[in-house]
Order: sequence, then C-alpha cells, then structure tokens
Amino acid sequence: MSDYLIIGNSIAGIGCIEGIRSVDKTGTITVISGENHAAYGRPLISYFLEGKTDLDHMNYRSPDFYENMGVDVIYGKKAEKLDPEKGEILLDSGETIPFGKVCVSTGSSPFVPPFEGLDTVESKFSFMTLDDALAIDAVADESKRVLIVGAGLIGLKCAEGLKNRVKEITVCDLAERVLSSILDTECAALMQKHLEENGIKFLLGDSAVSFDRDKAVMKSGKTVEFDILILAVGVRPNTSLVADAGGEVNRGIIVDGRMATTLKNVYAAGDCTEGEDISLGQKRVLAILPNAYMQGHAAGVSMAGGEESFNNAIPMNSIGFFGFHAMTAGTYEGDLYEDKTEDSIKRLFTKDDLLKGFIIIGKEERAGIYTSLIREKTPLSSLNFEILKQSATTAAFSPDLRRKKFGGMV
Amino acid sequence: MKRVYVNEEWCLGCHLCEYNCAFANSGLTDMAYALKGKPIFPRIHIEGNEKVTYAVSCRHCTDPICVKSCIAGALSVSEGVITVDRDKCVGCLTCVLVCPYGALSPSEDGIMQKCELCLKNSCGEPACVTGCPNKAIVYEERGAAN
Amino acid sequence: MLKEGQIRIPSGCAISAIISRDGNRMTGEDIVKSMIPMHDRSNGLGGGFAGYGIYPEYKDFYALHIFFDSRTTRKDCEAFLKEYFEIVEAEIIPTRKMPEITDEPLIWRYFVAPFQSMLADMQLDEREYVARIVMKINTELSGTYCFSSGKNMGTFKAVGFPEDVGTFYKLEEYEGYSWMAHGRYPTNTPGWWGGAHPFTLLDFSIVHNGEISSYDANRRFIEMFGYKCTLQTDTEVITYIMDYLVRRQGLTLTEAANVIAAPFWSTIGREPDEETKKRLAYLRTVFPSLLVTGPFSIVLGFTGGIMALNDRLKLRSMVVGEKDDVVYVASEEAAIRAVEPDAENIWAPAGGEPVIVTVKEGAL
Amino acid sequence: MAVDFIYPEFEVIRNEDRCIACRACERQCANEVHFFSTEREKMMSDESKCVNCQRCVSLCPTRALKIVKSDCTLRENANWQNETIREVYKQAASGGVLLSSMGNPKPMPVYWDKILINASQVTNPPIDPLREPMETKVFLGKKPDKIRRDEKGNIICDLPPQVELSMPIMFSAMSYGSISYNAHCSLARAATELGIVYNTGEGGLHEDFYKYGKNTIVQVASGRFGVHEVYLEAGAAIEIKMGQGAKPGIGGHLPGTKIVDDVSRTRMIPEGSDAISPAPHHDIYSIEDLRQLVYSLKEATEYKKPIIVKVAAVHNIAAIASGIARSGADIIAIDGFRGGTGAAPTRIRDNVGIPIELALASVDRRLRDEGIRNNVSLVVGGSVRSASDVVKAIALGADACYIATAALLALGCHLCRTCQTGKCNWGIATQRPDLVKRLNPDMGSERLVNLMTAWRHEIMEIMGAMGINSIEALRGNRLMLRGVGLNEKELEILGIAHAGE
Repeated sequence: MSDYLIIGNSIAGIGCIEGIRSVDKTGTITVISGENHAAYGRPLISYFLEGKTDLDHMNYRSPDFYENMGVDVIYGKKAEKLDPEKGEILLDSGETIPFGKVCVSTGSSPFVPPFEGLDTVESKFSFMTLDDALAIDAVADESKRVLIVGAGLIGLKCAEGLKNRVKEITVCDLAERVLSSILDTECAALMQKHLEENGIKFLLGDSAVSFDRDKAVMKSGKTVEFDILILAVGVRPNTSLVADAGGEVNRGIIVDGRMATTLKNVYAAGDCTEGEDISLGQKRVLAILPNAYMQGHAAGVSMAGGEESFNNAIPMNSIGFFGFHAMTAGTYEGDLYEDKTEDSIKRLFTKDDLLKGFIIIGKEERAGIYTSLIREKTPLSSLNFEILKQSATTAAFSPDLRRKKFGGMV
Repeated sequence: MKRVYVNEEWCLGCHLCEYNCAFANSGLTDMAYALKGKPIFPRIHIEGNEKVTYAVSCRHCTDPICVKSCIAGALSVSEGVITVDRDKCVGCLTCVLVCPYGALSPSEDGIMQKCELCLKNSCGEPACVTGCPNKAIVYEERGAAN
Repeated sequence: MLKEGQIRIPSGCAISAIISRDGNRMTGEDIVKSMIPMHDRSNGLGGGFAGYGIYPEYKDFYALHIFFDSRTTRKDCEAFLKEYFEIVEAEIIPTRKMPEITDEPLIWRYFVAPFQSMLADMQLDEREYVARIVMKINTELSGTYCFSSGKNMGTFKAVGFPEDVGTFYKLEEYEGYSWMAHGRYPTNTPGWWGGAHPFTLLDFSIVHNGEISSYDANRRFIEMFGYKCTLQTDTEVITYIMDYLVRRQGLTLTEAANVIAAPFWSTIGREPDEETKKRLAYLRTVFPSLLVTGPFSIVLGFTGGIMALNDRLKLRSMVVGEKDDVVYVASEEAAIRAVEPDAENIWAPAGGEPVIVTVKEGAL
Repeated sequence: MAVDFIYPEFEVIRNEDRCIACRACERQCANEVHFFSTEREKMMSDESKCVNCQRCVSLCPTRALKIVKSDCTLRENANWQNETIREVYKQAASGGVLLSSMGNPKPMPVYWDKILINASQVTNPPIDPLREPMETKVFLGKKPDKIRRDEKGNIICDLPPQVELSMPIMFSAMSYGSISYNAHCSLARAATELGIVYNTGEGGLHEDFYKYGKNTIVQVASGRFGVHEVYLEAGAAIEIKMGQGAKPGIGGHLPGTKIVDDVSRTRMIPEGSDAISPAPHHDIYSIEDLRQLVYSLKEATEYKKPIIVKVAAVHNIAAIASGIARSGADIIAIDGFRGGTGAAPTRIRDNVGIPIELALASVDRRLRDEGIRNNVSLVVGGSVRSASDVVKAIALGADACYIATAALLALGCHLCRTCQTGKCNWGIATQRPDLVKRLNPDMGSERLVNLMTAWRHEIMEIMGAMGINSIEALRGNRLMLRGVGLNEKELEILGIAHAGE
C-alpha cells in the first residue's frame, strides 16, 4: 500500500513528488518508472548527443533526491491496468500495488506511421528517451548519413545533436515548413535558412513513403540514401490507463486545474493530459516540460490535501539551433505587431486588450516579460504598449506596477 | 532573506552595476584586466528609457517559475537563493522565456548565469550594491511589495 | 614676575569651614588647627581665614580690611574713603611678628557707613554702593587692596602656610559663629598677599579649591554687570557670580548652586517633579554663561551661614561632618578629625549638590 | 577670435591601460566632456568643457581618469598672474561682470588657522567624553535680564522664544532654486535627525518640507520670495537676511532657467522669470526700519518665533551688531567674507567684507562692553570648516556656527565653483531632473548626519581636553585660545594672548 502512487518517473512525476512533500512530509510515495533511469530532462537527449551534457549531469534532481524525499521507485516496470474502485494498479510484472491516490504521468509515445518496408531498415530509431539517445550514440560516427523523418521540435533537435558527429543529415517532412506546429511560414523560413547554413539538408513537403534497407523513397519519387533513420513524426499521449478505467479522455486525459481526472482518487499530469490553454480558452495537450512540472506539482499538492491549481497554462517553447533561438508562446490570433530585420523576427498577437501570443526569433532577451503578460492576462491598456512592443521591458509598466514587481519579495 | 532591490527614483543609469557585476564574477582582481576590450556579460542589467532607468537582476522569487521550467534541473533554490548549475545548464533559454522580470540572460558561452547575490564570489555583499554611486541598489530584507 | 591680576595662576588648595548652628561663638583656634593636617595641600604661598560674627560691637558698619604698599597709598586711600563713607573707626589689624611671615604690607581696618546723601544721589542700595566703592578702590588706587568689606565679619590673609597666617593674625583673639580657611598651592608665583584667599565681597567670602575651565566665559559674562576681575582667580569670579545671582538676581543659594553647578540636561530630563524640572531648565537656559566647569570645591560664607559645593563631576575632594550643633567642611576628613575626633555623619556630598548650613533663626 | 582663445584650464588624463570604455564618465558629465568614438573605439574628451567637478574621476570604476590643471600658462608674472590676465581677456571679449560661485578662493588670511586651543595638564583634569557626560546643547535667543517671581515666590519660567540646538551648528541659508530639491531634503532630514536646524534661504519652503518645520529657519530676504503667513509660522525661527558674506551689499539673481515648476511655485513667481533680490530691502533704509520689520514679523507670528538678523561682516560690524541687538532681534547672524554663494560678482566676492574671526571677536566684545550680549545670541558663518573652527568660534564668543560649504561637501560638492551654470554634476546646484536625482537624500542626509556626528565628537574631545564639560562654559572663553604668528593688533582685536604668553 502506498499513500501516493505516481505512474511515470519524468518531470510531472518529480513535480508531483515535490508537490506532495510540500504538504505531507510522511505519507508513503511509490513511483513506477518504465525507464531504468532516474528522472532526467527529456529534452536533454539532443544535448547529450551533441556532447553538451553527459549522463552524470542529466539527472533532473540530485542523486539522493528519491531518498531524501522518501520515495520508493520501481524501475523497469509499467502499469498495465488501473482500478480506481479498488485503488489498485496492476503492473506488467503481474504484481498489484494498492494506493491511496494515484497520479498518472505516463507521458507520450512516438507515433510511427505504418511505412512500407520499415522493417527492412536496420538502423532505425525514435528520439524520445535516453535509451533512444544512447542507441543512436552507439551507432553515430563520421561515416554515417542520417535521415530524419519529421522537421518538428524533436527531429530538428536530433539533427542539431548529431550534426557534428555524422557525415550528413537530411530532414524531411510532409509539411512545407520546419517547426510547423509553432512557426508560421516566414519564421520557419528564417529558421530553416539558419539550419541550412549550419549544414542540415531539407526535403520539405515531401516525406518518405517507403523504405528499402538504406534507401527511402519519397512521395515525390526521389530517393534518399541513409545509414541511420530517425523517425520523429509525432507523439501521442499515453492515455490508455485512464481511458480503460473509464476516465474521460480526449486527445489527452482530461484534468481540471487541480489535476484531478474524472476518476476518483486519480490525478494526471504532464504530456499525457489535456488542460486548459488560457491563451486559447480551450483544452489541449500542452506537451511541454514547464507545464509538466507545474501540473505535477499541482497534482501532488492536491493529492496530499493541499490547495493548488495550475490554471494559467499556455503553450510556450524556447528552441534554439546552433545558437539561434526561437521563442514562442500562446496563440497566434488577433492583431499583429511585427518587427523584422534580416536575421530576426518578432510577432506579437493582441486581442481584447490582451497579449495572446508571440513568436520571437533572434531577439529573445527578456521574452519572459511577454510570456507573463499572456499568462497573467495583463490588460495592455494598463501599460505603455508602444514601448512594450518595441522591446520586452518592464519600462513599459507604470511606476506603480514596477514597484509592485520589483519593490518587495515576490 | 536579503535581496537586491532597486529604487528607480535614484538609479542614474550609469551602468556601473553591470561592470561591477561582471568584474565581481570574473574571478580576477584587476577590473581593467578583467573587462578591458571585451563585451561584458553582467547578471544585472539597466533597463529603461529617457525618463526612467533601473537595474534588474534576479528577484529570487519564493515560487520561481524559472526553476520549475528548467529542462535540465540546472536551476535550484538553496536557502532562498536561486542558483544555476553551469554543468547542468545547456543554454536552452527556457528560463528566459518564462521569467516575468527579464532578469536572466546567458553568459558569453551561452550557458545561463544569474545573480546569485555574490554569495559565491569574494565580494561578500552584492557588488552592484556596494558599487552603486547613488544607493539606488540596496541589499535588504523586505516583505511583499504593497 | 607677574602677580595675580596680571596673569592667571592655577593653584591647588586646602579648604576648611566650621559653623555653629546654634550661633555659638568660637575662637579662631579650631579653624587654624583644622588646617594643620592639610599642610601639604599648601605650599606656603598663601593662607587665609574669614570669620563671621567677629565684630559684634561694630555690627552695623562695613568692616573694610585693606592692604597698603606704603603710608602714602594709605593716606590717598583714606582721603578717597572719606569722600564716600563716614569712618567710625580706623586701626591697624593686630599681628604677631614671626619668621614664617615676612614682607607684610600695611594692614588696616576701617569700620565705615555710607553717606546716605551719596546713596540717594547715586540711586543705589547700600550694598551695591559699597560693592562699587570697593571695586573702585581695587581697580583705581594702585598699591591699595581692599580684601574684606562685609558687616560683622572679616577676612585675614597672607603669604605663608595657613596655620602660620592664623597665628600671625592672632585669630585666637577673635570669636565668631562661623569660620572658613584656605591654604594655597599656587604653581608659579612668589605669592601676593592680596592673592591669598578667602576672597570677599561685602559679606560673601569664598574659599575654593580647584581650577575652573569655564573661567574666561564666566569672567567675560560677569564683567558685563559692573564687576572687575582684577585678580584673575577662580575665587574672585565665583564670588562675583554668587553676588550677582544671590544679591542682584535674588536667587536662593540652592538656585544659585543650580546655575553654577547646573545638573546635566539628561539629569534635568529625568527629574520627576515638573515644577523642579522647569525651574532647572529655566535657570540653565537663562544663565548659561554662569555654568562653572572644571574642578572646584568651594565654601561660600555669608551672614548667618555657609554653603559648600562641588563641581558637578566632583573633581575635587570635599567632605562634611558634624558634631552636636557644629558642622565641619574640609578638603580632607583629617582636617575635621583634628578639631573634633568624634565628628559624626561624615559624608562626601555629590557633585553639584549644595550643602547649606545656616545658623538657626534668632540665634544671632 | 584668436585673441579670445584661452587654453582650457584643465586637462583630462585618461589612462588607456585602465579605461574599459564603460562610458560612466560620458553618462555622468553634464558638461559633455567625454564621448565614445566608435571609429577609434575608445573614449575621448573635450576638455574645454571641463570644470573639474571630479564627477567622472569619482565614478570611474577603474581609476582611469584624472583631471589636472593645464600647464599651458602665460609667461610668469607675480603681479599679472595668469588668472588676472585671463579675466581681462574674458571681460575684453564679453564686456560683462565676472561671476563666480562658492567662497573666496584667494589666499587671504584664515585666522582660524592661526589660533590654537588649550588643554588641561596636571593642575586640572581633562575630561574623557567617553566616560563623562559632555554637553553640546545650546539655546539661541534673548535671555531675560531679571529673574521674576510670582506671589508665592516661585520663579516665573517664561522665556522669550528660543531655538534649541543639540550642538552649536546650523545649516546655513541655501535657497531651494539655488540648490536642488534633494539637497534641501537632505538638509531638512539631517537637521531633524540631528536636532539642529537648516535654513530655507530666500527661496521659500517647498510644501513637502513643512513637516520639518521645527528644524527649519525660514528666511525673509529682500526679494520676499515665498514669504507668506503659513511660511513664517512653519519655522523654528525667522531670519531676515540683510546681507551675505560672499556678496555684501549685493542682491541675488537666480536665472529664469532655474525657476522651474516647483521652484516657481515655492517662490511664488512665474516659471522662467528671473528671481532678482534687490541689494537693499526696500523697506529698510536704516536701523529703525529694521526694528519695524523685526516687530512686524514678531506680530505676524505672535511673538512665538525668535527673529534672526543676518548681516555680512563689514568694516563697522560691531556698531551694526549693536544696533541690531537693540532692534528687537533675538539672534544676530554674521557671515564672513569667505562665505559661499551660488553666484556672486567675482570682484565683490573676493574683495568686499572682512574675515568672520575678526568680526566675531569685535562684535562679541562690543556687545559685552555695552552689557547687551545676553540680549542676543550670536551665530557666525563664512567658512567654518571643521570642528576646531567651531570650537574656536565658540571660544571667541559665538553661540553657534552656520555651515554651508562643509554641508555641501558632505552632499558631494567638489567645489568646482561653477554653481552658476546650473549643471551641477553632483545634483546639488541644479534643477535639471536627471542631475537632481544624483543626490539621493537617503545618502545625503546620512552623510550630513555623519559629518555633524563626527564634528560633535571632535568638539566633545576638544572640550574634554580643556576640562570643559558643557559648551556654554566654552562660549567666550577666550583664555582657551592663543594666537600664533599674529601681530599685536590682530591679537588685540581677537582678544587673545599670543602662544607662550
């Protein structure tokens, strides 16, 4: 019997542990970790390939974290079935673990379309876990040509990570632009240009349709030869535990601000969930690390009987390639303010006296000020937007607001 | 906990805090040697316009969103002070994306650095505070702003 | 070398005083005896005494004791005196020839009464009139020095050790209800008879041990009111201050003590009685220039009593003792014991705390 | 024209090894001496604009800067000195009166420096101020000459109005307008914390500072700027300014450029108009007129405020002071010829008036000779530079000292003597908001409090050494002073003996 059971040992899980412990110092906590690693920052895997970090430094928390927190971690096992009525979890090892409250933070899994001939490819990988990275790391060398299917965040970070270790990298995507989920055409082009300048080749609007050992046949009929294939088409939230137990699930597990699912004593947090995007005013999957932590934390506090809601989630991303960064947040709707130079773009979207979203490429300093305006729904009429749109600065705030922000403990 | 606060009424925008900060964290003993002929990467920045200037550095929030958002677990709170582990940071700038104060900026090599109240260097008191010619920057205990 | 009046000379001292509260008359023997154990507090360059109640037969006349350098100066002075006073008696003050006392001047005393017509002319009260004449004698007549000018009292002083001075003046032949004595330790003067103490104006006489640091502030202030500090001694200026405060401003002795040895502002601040606090603050504010700082212990003699006072930090020794109706004040307890071995209640008054002893009413 | 050219007085020496081009000097120089040359990638300077205020020197984080006097001089001539010749050039070019600021810089005798203080040895004890109480409180104002008692015989404790000071120092008059809001704020706060007073000067009292009224002296000067009933009632005392040591016989002129916003409101004159104080008060052409003004002010304030009459030290100052003492004034303030100013005609500043030491000595003596010293308190100013100057002034006979230049130095003034330009880089003698803010009153008042606290300690030490434990016993105590290198006449006027006597 565990007072608190956490399924998934990633960022949401860590947030959940810390949330619980901020309220309850003694209740027993058990974590089911499918991966055989202590929690690590998932996005670090590209930096691992790149050599910017190593296994010693990838731990999200210090090595004695679980011990200090009084957490029992079960490594290498997966939860098969959740029984909220009984308060039990069945593991793939066959054992059951009774719990008081459970947090489902099962994350997401790579989505692999059914390509023809994929099984003939020897050296093929997803790029989701540390084990994926370790596997790629084992085969990557200067003689290798890499084909990455998918020009999204994962695919491109993988490309960056491998760039200096392999002979050649080609990224293909059915979409016409890179980072299509967060960048518009113009921004994507700027980013693509920068990537190309750093030696990444692209085949856009033209993805692989079939494979033959070391050859990919593209939709256009072109063929691309490769030694390593990386599939980064997309991810899907792991929702089945809750869905199977009868909980409400859309694309992700539906949660409220306290991270409660529709099932009794069952909470969920992280990439597997679907919460309210306040910039959009709709529920959606916000599979980003900060949200995972904050959701996890809110879930933990709620599970332990405390009061914490996470209800100002927005999508936001800081993504950089070869020292060139793009920052995005919120939704891109409403009036547009734009500021462009040859190597930078800034787009601010405003609606109903609110900043709704932005894309910033190249001039990212103090972008958090914009982010917070979206999150806090600060009326733009309360500050000097003329100054603000030119640069993210609290100088655009009224002196009173600045005094509030800077004048005391926050 | 004592924090660095800036009274913008007295900030002259002289930027000396930036230089004092850069020097304090350079590990060198001679300011000219440490800073001459190169761009500086201070952990405090003057912001403002013609009407107002003020220095901004980490607020050491009690509920820091940067720490929660760090993809590498490189930011942590130790006795109220938010510090960055340079060995863990990969320079993704997520903290820049979330900090509501614009208080974070990367160092020369792209790895994040931030105001750690000069607790880890030899200054004893934040160098921006000791060096401020108009006591616009102070290091003191305060409650929440009203 | 310069003498008193030409230069300011610091000195150490011994003081002593004896008073009978019942008004019993005592010969000068005891006060002389009291000075013997304090011999080393003097250096032979000045000693003196004042006795009160010693001239009962002339009690209505001012007794002027005057030193003259020569017969000529005496003649001039007598002519001067005659312009202002009726002289009822003029005589040499009796002395003993003795080897310890040398170079004596001519020492005379005159019992005088002011001419009433002059008083009226000058619109002055009698005491002010006498004080002014004495001041005039001492500033304008060279070779003449009037060192005692009260009624029914007299000062006797000389260059020498005090016990020898007492013998010189035959004090055993006088009887008074109150006596004061002074032995002097000047630091750089051959000594001048006029410079010996007590210092007397009218019936105020003062013996003093100390060197006040406020001297010139006090002097320059008091000189605004007609006083002339010809001797440049502390005793002189304190005498004038007391005269100014008590006779001219009408302060009580305690109030005067509250001016010259004013309590610290912090002490005044702590005073619980509002009236007292107000009065103390008022006196300090009104007479700031009469605050006397630096070490002093003084005994002020006046008709019918004495007041002993220390500076407010008590930087000089002074003890008080009593036996029956007699009260003793001295720089050292030994002086009291020499006269009255069984003296009781010996205590050292606190700095700035006046000890006032008066002869009980009707006893004189 | 070439004939007008005067080589810059100062040179800016920049140590290129040390300069990190942080541009603090550039940002801090209101005279725009420093600039960064992008082509040459280094800091440059235009020294012709430099007034040697040392702001850049003080703020340069690497000590890369120094300002030195130019060695480009005319041929040496003891009679026609460089400065003299340059002034002739300036006037030949401009046809104007030369203007200067702050005090007389000429090597005139400073009598403070020729007076030595006594100490106790052997015959009486020095007093240790750390162990014994040491009092510096003074009351300024007329003292009653007669003690009065009520029918019960109790002393009637009614005093004419007094100014109570915790120590015998006051901040002298400097108007809001000539100095900045923050400078005034610093003075007001420091005076309040110290238990002393500051002085509005003739610029009126800013509404924000009425709360410091108990520690404020409100001035009424010939221009009557900012004078109204509430103003008069706001202060601890009212000062009628008849003259100023730096410019006896001369009025004041605050240029319209300094009459901005609050300054104009406080002075009650239109923004941008020159504030011209006439040389005389046009209602005071004689001593009896002064008496009328003194009593008008007393009437207006119901006899609750002491009236100070401030005059410059001029030749017959003793007689003037005697007249003032009899005019009903409670306090006489005398300003010596080395006193400072925000702007004065150079010739007047450097040649008119007499040293405060001599003025003080002769006034104190005169008032005593006339037996009226107790009717008035005497405050002296005009270059009181240190605690020992204060002690000497008190011993000569002053009740208190006025200090202004020392206070400005504490606030950051570096005595560049260009107040008249209004571009004070230290935020003192300026109304430019960006410059005014350079003086943080938190720091300003703290530094003033520090300075006065230090002086008070020193005064107590010196008094203790003399065996004096209260300041009133020092006042007029000239025996505590000796002169060195002074002639008979000077000693006679000062009323002190020569050292060794």
